[in-house]
Amino acid sequence: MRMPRLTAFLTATAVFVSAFTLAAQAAEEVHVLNWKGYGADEPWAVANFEKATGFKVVNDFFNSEQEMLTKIRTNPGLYDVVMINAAFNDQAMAGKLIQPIDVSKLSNYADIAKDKAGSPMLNHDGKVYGVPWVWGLTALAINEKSFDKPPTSIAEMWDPAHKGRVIIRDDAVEAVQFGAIASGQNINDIKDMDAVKAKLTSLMPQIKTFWSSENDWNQMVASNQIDIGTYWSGSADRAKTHFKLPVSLVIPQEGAVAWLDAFSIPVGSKNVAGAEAFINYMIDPKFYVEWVTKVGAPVSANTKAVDALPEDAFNRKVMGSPDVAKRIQFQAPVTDEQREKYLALWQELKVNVK
Amino acid sequence: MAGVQVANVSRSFGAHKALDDVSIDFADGGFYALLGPSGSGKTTLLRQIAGFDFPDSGRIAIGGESVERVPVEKRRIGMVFQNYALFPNMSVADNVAFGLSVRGEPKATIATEVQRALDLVQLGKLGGRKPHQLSGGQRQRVALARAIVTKPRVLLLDEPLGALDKALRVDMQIELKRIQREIGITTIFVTHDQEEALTMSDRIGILRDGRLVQEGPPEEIYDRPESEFAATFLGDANIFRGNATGSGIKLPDGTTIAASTGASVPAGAKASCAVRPERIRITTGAAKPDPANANMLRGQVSKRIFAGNNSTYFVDRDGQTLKVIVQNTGAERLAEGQPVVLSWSPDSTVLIAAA
Amino acid sequence: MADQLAIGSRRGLRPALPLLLPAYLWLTVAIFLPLSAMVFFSFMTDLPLAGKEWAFTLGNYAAFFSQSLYSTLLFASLRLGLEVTLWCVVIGYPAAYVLAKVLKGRSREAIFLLVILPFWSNGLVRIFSWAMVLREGGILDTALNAVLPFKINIDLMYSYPAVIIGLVHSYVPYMVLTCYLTLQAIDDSLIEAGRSLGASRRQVLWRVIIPLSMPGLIAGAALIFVPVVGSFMEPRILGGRTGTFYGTVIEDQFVAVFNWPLGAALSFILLAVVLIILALAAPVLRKAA
Amino acid sequence: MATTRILEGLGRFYIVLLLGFLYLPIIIMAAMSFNASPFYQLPFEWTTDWYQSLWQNDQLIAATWNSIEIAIITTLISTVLGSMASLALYRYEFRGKKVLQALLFPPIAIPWLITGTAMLIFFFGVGIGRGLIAILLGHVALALPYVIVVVSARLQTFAPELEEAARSLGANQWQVTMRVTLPWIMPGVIAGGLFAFAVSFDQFVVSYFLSTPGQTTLPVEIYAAIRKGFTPEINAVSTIIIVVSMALMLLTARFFKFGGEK
Repeated sequence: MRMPRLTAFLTATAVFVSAFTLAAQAAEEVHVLNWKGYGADEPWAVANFEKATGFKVVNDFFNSEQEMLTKIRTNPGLYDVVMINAAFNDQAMAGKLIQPIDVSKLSNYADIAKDKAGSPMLNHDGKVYGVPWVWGLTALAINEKSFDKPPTSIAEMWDPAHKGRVIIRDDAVEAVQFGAIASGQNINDIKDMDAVKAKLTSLMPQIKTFWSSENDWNQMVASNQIDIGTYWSGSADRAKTHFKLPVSLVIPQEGAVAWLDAFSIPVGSKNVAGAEAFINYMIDPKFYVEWVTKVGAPVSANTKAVDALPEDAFNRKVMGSPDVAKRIQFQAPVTDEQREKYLALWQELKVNVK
Repeated sequence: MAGVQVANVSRSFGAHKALDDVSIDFADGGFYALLGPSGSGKTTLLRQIAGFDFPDSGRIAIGGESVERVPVEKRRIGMVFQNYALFPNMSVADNVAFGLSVRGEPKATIATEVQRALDLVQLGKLGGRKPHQLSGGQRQRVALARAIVTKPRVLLLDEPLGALDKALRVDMQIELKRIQREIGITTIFVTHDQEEALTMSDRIGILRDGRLVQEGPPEEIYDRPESEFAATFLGDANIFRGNATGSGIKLPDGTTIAASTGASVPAGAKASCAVRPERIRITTGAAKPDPANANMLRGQVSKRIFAGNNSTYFVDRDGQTLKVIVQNTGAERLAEGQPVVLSWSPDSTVLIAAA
Repeated sequence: MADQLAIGSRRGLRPALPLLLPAYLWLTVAIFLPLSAMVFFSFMTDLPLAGKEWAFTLGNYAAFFSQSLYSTLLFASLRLGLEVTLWCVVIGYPAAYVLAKVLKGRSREAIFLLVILPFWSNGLVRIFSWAMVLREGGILDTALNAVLPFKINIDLMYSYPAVIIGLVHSYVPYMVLTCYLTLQAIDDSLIEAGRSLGASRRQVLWRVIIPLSMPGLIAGAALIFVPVVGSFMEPRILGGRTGTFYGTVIEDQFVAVFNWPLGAALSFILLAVVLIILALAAPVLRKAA
Repeated sequence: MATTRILEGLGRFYIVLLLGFLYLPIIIMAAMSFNASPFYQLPFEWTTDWYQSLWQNDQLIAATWNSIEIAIITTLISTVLGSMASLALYRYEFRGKKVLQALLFPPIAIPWLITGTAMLIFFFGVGIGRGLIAILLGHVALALPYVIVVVSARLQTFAPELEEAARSLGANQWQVTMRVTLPWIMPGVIAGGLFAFAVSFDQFVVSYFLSTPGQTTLPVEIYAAIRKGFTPEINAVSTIIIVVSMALMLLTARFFKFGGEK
């Protein structure tokens, strides 16, 4: 389904225009900006937090990173906590939208994996601008009915046996980064665009269609129309455990695209204490286990939280394996120029496939 | 009821002059025909009187009241359209009732008046039908009933019989005339059919290219046309062209034709003579000079058309073909190719000044 | 002919104003002025928001001409529009004819309403349902294999035909209804008259009925062709990897890269092309009538 | 006569085929609202769960009512204004008429996404802002061109003499319009109204832009649902709407014969 992106755009626009309608804010409220249905707005979680701290949580949502940036830019002082993909943290900081965080106030911060906490994307001039929360992968997922044993290579997508049964997301940046992985390049520093283009060009005839939401993917598998395709790690897990679909995630030996979500405090927050309390609660192992069990979630950045999961939990066993950690590449910021360039390439590929 | 005065009315559509300084006085209670070929402006004139269109200049008065700026709905006229324009969504009775009902007449009055109007057009029993269930003649009558039930000051008819077949048309002509007499309404109708104009109207106005060519009672126009156009458009005429002599004209070949009616044209000026085909006597061999038929020409029969009660002979004479109509009285028929003598009276000859 | 000039319309804008003003004022406030703002944007390098730098440029329009991608897609979209319109005529006109001239009485009104009703369901849900029908192992595939003695594989989903089917389904009611409105107004006696003059059914159809119903055909064709050329939802969802059209590229500019100026410029080029086509087609169609 | 009979039969059969084509996805939509799988999975497993959970879904129900309300008001306004404009375009000859007619096409031709964005920016700029009024403003504007095109197509078949005849009988402009012209173009007006309803009811982009947080419409809810996970509750609510409107329409057709005799 195309819609999420469209919806995202619409909200972004609506918000940017109506930016000046500021709601009066009580001091004990914590205004949180996050994706809808992404942990922070779970009713049980909100209730627990409010009971423990006495703060009241007010949730607001965005549907795309661009929309999120527009919202904090046009509503200064409204939000106390904002969830920002690490790749966008830099941009938010440069735009003076977020402030440094005093991590000494966060009791759980010490348990965060060192590589995540120390990410240059979240730290500037020795100050912490983002607290790592959860991370996940854009990797491959397979229809279990089509494979006797899971493939290990990204090259499987180019296998003529799957002609017309491959699916990838309709997203220029993701497609180009996948092409980079397939051609053995660093996703954040693509040197040989021609190789990427050649890879993707030869992939196009394999493709059944493009997906844009979890629902698309799940429908395609449910009706047994695809064998393999790119998918998000959390979604693949949810499809398998929650919806009982024959889906399993494959992290190819060539690597996968990883993303890291982090919490930040916007400049002008009226309730920094509340924000700190909320962020601390979000990285707490107790909340995380409950989130994984009840709903299904990505991998926590808090090592203790991951360790609190059962031994065989996907997020612990697969995602936590050192072997996987070696293969994945975290997504770095993408500039507007790059984005336009990727889109032009992507459109050209889509037109030529006709 | 009222007369209609049209004075110096002009109307242009872009560069085209649809009406050019037309003046006609339609007296109260008369039956008028506006006759002319298509494009002559007759319908435009009717629409000016009705109020669908306003003149660029000139005056129009109905019953002495100046109306050239009054819209249709306030003029109290009745109109019958060429295609009848019956409201397809209403029954016959509702069609007829329309004018009264928009005026807000009480229901009872409307019912009585509608019935009377339908009776007048002999459709008393068909009030409940829808227009598409009627024949052409019936539709025409409904349109007429609808137009007169409001007691308009003037009745305007736009080629009302054009859509009917010949037999029905003759019936309707009589019918229309009867109804018009019965209610005595000033009636103006537009037609391109000269026979219809002649048989039905008290007076005829002939239009050509937006100008009024001639206006008067049918007999007068027929007997004394003032132009070649009037002579040939209303009825049939043989036209001779030459120079005026004072008592007739002299043709280019020297033959003179005497005329005792028509315009007075100074001697030597260009002029023509018109003679109706039925006024010419056709004889064989040498005819005796006859003062009553002083005009005489020789020619040769080229064709004869038999039409039951009469025959039309086409006679060639010096490059011109003349038409002669003879009643079939049982006398000997003339063969094609036979030399003949044509003669007629100066009284039957109309002198027309050249245009 | 001169007499004809006087019949029908009356002259002058002034008497028409009270009837025209409400609708056109509404359109001005809600459509024309906002779109004018968009025209303005289409000449900018960037959006005038949040302190971004911007300047006037013709670059967005030049982009259309410098990259063959856009004209290729525009051509593909025009072809799509034409094909969908033709299918709608082929499918919709006979239905309108049957509705207007064959069926009588109440069933006609009921069917007329039934034709519009699918319109009242959500467009996206309808497209989802088409996916059910068209895919391999879907309704169509299963049904045909149940009837046919031999095995065939029907997988129309994610192909050009699927886009056509989805669009025709969405737009054919326009054609049925506009044609019905003009066909129903044709007096049956005209058809009878045509037949009485010795014309065959086909001749009556071509020389009497179709010319008289031309206004409906033209209106229907315009209401279908115009939006189909700019459509993006059906092509994207039903067309799969072949579903890239001019409309989807415009959508990308707005949604994926937030390049409104280029997106707006592309839309106005589309609008201009569509209007030119309508202007060129109108006299031809009218002559045919 | 025999051929006529055969042709009539063929005609009926054809209409049945067309309705089959038009209703195929609708039937599937309805069927899937009774299927247990949220992914339209077969084999079919009967359930009424989606209707039950729909009953609990206050947000979806509220959005549905909003949509219905807005669609009805849009239909009324755009039908009246659109018919008026069509009449003017039909009756009067003036300079610039062609331009006015051409102006009807931009709203149809430009993808709603762009029109919607433009509307939002403009409304905000001039202080109309968002809310019910703004949604109505947008919906009516989008529906107007459809109404005008449809009504005008019907008007083309109207003989101007009918209006003249009525005027010659003393009817004023209002009486002419209401008693002669309107009855003739009624099928066109009704069709235009049905289009207007459909345009408004299925309108997503403009509604999304212009609605305030508490007040969304059904399409907005549906598109939002796709992100979080589409459930056949959407099918359930769509099925209810179709069934109810079908009942209403057939009832209307039974009591109100709008096609006229001719």
